[in-house]
Amino acid sequence: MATPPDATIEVTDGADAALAPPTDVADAPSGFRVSVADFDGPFDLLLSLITKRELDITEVSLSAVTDEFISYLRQLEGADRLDEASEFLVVAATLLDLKIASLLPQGELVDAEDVALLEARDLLFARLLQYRAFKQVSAWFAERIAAETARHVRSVRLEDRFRQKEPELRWTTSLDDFAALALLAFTPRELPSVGLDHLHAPLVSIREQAAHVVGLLRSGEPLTFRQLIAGAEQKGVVVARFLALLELYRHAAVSFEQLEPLGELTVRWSAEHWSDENLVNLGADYGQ
Amino acid sequence: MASETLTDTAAAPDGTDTTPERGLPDGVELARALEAILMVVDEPQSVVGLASAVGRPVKEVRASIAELVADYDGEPAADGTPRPRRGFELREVGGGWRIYVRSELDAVVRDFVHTQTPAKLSQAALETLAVIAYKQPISRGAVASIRAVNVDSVVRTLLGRGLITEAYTDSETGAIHYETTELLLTQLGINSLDELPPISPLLDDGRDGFDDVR
Amino acid sequence: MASETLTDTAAAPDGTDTTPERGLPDGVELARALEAILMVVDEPQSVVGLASAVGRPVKEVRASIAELVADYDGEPAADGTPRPRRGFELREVGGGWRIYVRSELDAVVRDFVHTQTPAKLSQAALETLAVIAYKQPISRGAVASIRAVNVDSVVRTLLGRGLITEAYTDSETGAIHYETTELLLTQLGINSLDELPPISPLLDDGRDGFDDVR
Repeated sequence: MATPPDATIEVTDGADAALAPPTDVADAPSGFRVSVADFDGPFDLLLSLITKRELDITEVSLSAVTDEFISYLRQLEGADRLDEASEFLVVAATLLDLKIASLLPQGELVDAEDVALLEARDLLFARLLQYRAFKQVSAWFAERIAAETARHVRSVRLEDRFRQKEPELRWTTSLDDFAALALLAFTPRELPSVGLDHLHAPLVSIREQAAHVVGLLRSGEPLTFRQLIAGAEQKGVVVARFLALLELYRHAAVSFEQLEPLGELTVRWSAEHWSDENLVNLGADYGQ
Repeated sequence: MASETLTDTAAAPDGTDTTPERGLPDGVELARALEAILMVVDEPQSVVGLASAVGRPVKEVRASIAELVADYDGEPAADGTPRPRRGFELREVGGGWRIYVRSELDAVVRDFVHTQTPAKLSQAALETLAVIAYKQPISRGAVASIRAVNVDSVVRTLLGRGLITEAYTDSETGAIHYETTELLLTQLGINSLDELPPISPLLDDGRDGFDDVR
Repeated sequence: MASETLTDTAAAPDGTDTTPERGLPDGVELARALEAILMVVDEPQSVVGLASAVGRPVKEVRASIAELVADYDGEPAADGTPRPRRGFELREVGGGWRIYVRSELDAVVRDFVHTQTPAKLSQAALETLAVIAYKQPISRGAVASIRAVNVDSVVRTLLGRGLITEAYTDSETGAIHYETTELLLTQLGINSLDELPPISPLLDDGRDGFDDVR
């Protein structure tokens, strides 16, 4: 495929960008504001400041941002705000990377290099900048698609006299194959997930980890996050278990208790009605 | 010169079209609006229908169509400007006007169609056909939403192949509903749709119109 | 005069087309054959494909297409003959040529065609699409790491809409790599990926997963 030529989007300053960002960061109509020790303003502005390196991300209390973000998510309703939420999620997930890194038990389980990598500030800047560039260029995609949707192309039924000149149809589908095709067509499309075992680090199913966590918590005794990840040998499993907890939290199946930032995280089973069928769709957002 | 507005420099029927035109954007020549419509419609269009679409008197539309016919046929314009005889023509068929390939060029187009059309149905076409077979009569939009892809061109192919046909048009929505034909039964080697193997929904996830799949 | 043969009285690019044409019936002007074919096509037609359909050199077909574009756009013919700016135009989109209603007339035509407008893509889908467009072929995991979120459901949407497709599966990791389709080009109204707006290398600090952004 062709390589797009280099360099015109000025990402370090949204106002000068060759492609205007979808919303001006200064007056983004977003309802979510971050208010922490060093910073008070819309979430997008936080991102913008970080990209300008005017604010050191490590000086922003991530737990405070996370708390605000989660409470903001709780208020979100309706499809209109889903986009907004997913946009926040992208940035929040990047910010959360560091929080997850600090949640990971220090010691033999975690590769020290990995933590160093996750903590590398510049890498975070790089990712935010990169994300920002794609976010900006996506506005161009939206505009072009909208403009092109309004166009009308000539696309008419072939005249009968030409129709008759088509090669005769070769039908090779048996009745059973036809029914199988119907079944295929009616089945919601799933992404193929073949060959994942070949991966150096096999993918971890959030759903499976959720099932594991549910099994541990359902008996009633609250457990700490540290206890929940005891015995997990791969970082991926730890992360998946953390995400599974967030998912369960979203379904109001668990509640969290953390007395101080970065303190021990206690998880309590809080589901009033729980059926294991709930697990089926769990992690669907992650395609697991 | 390439004028910015859609004025008809060579093909103005006469001087009458210089007044502002009702029902059309400013500066849009009636003939240009008509040829735009005729380029995208599938069915022959009556003069009356066209007239109401562009908000102009039937008489004017009729004159403009006659002028377009002459234009595409390569007759010189009223002012004597020569015009090419186009590869397409505007013909009145069954009480309506539609653009067709000029018959002298049939051979060229026939060869083109012959080499372009595969003898076998594509996977996409087969799946769309299967959806229609099991959920007929069904509109194109409903098929598209089940298949999660645009099926316009595939439906055209299936219509052309005689495997499906138009069952009826919903009087409220105007959506054409399609059903399968005897030809499909013949190809499948069955006598009636009842002989289609039952398919059970893999996932009864409450998707609209999914539970009534036979 | 209405000539019996399909000669191009007003719009002959120059005098060279008077020789008998290979691959076309006697007396059929190349431009007329091309416009006849363009009347029946369903997909964008590349110059190469058109050239093979009419049995003429690519270069000649390219010139003839350019002349048709100028013709429909209402530019005067080579000999100065004025031509109307047509209600339709010939556009190169998605890797080939097709007849479109001129954009000024989209509003006039809109009521006439009931095309089903697909639902708008979400911001998440647009961003994922942008990442794939610029970094193709790219695995889902690589997209996810740029967007810092899981993109599986969004990728599924894009696949379902036919905007991306599977390019290949890495034989070692088994990871499926995705690329964009011609349909994406069509929906963007561009003809090749080269027409995507350039995106800067941002901070070219050589960090993993970052230095290869183009």
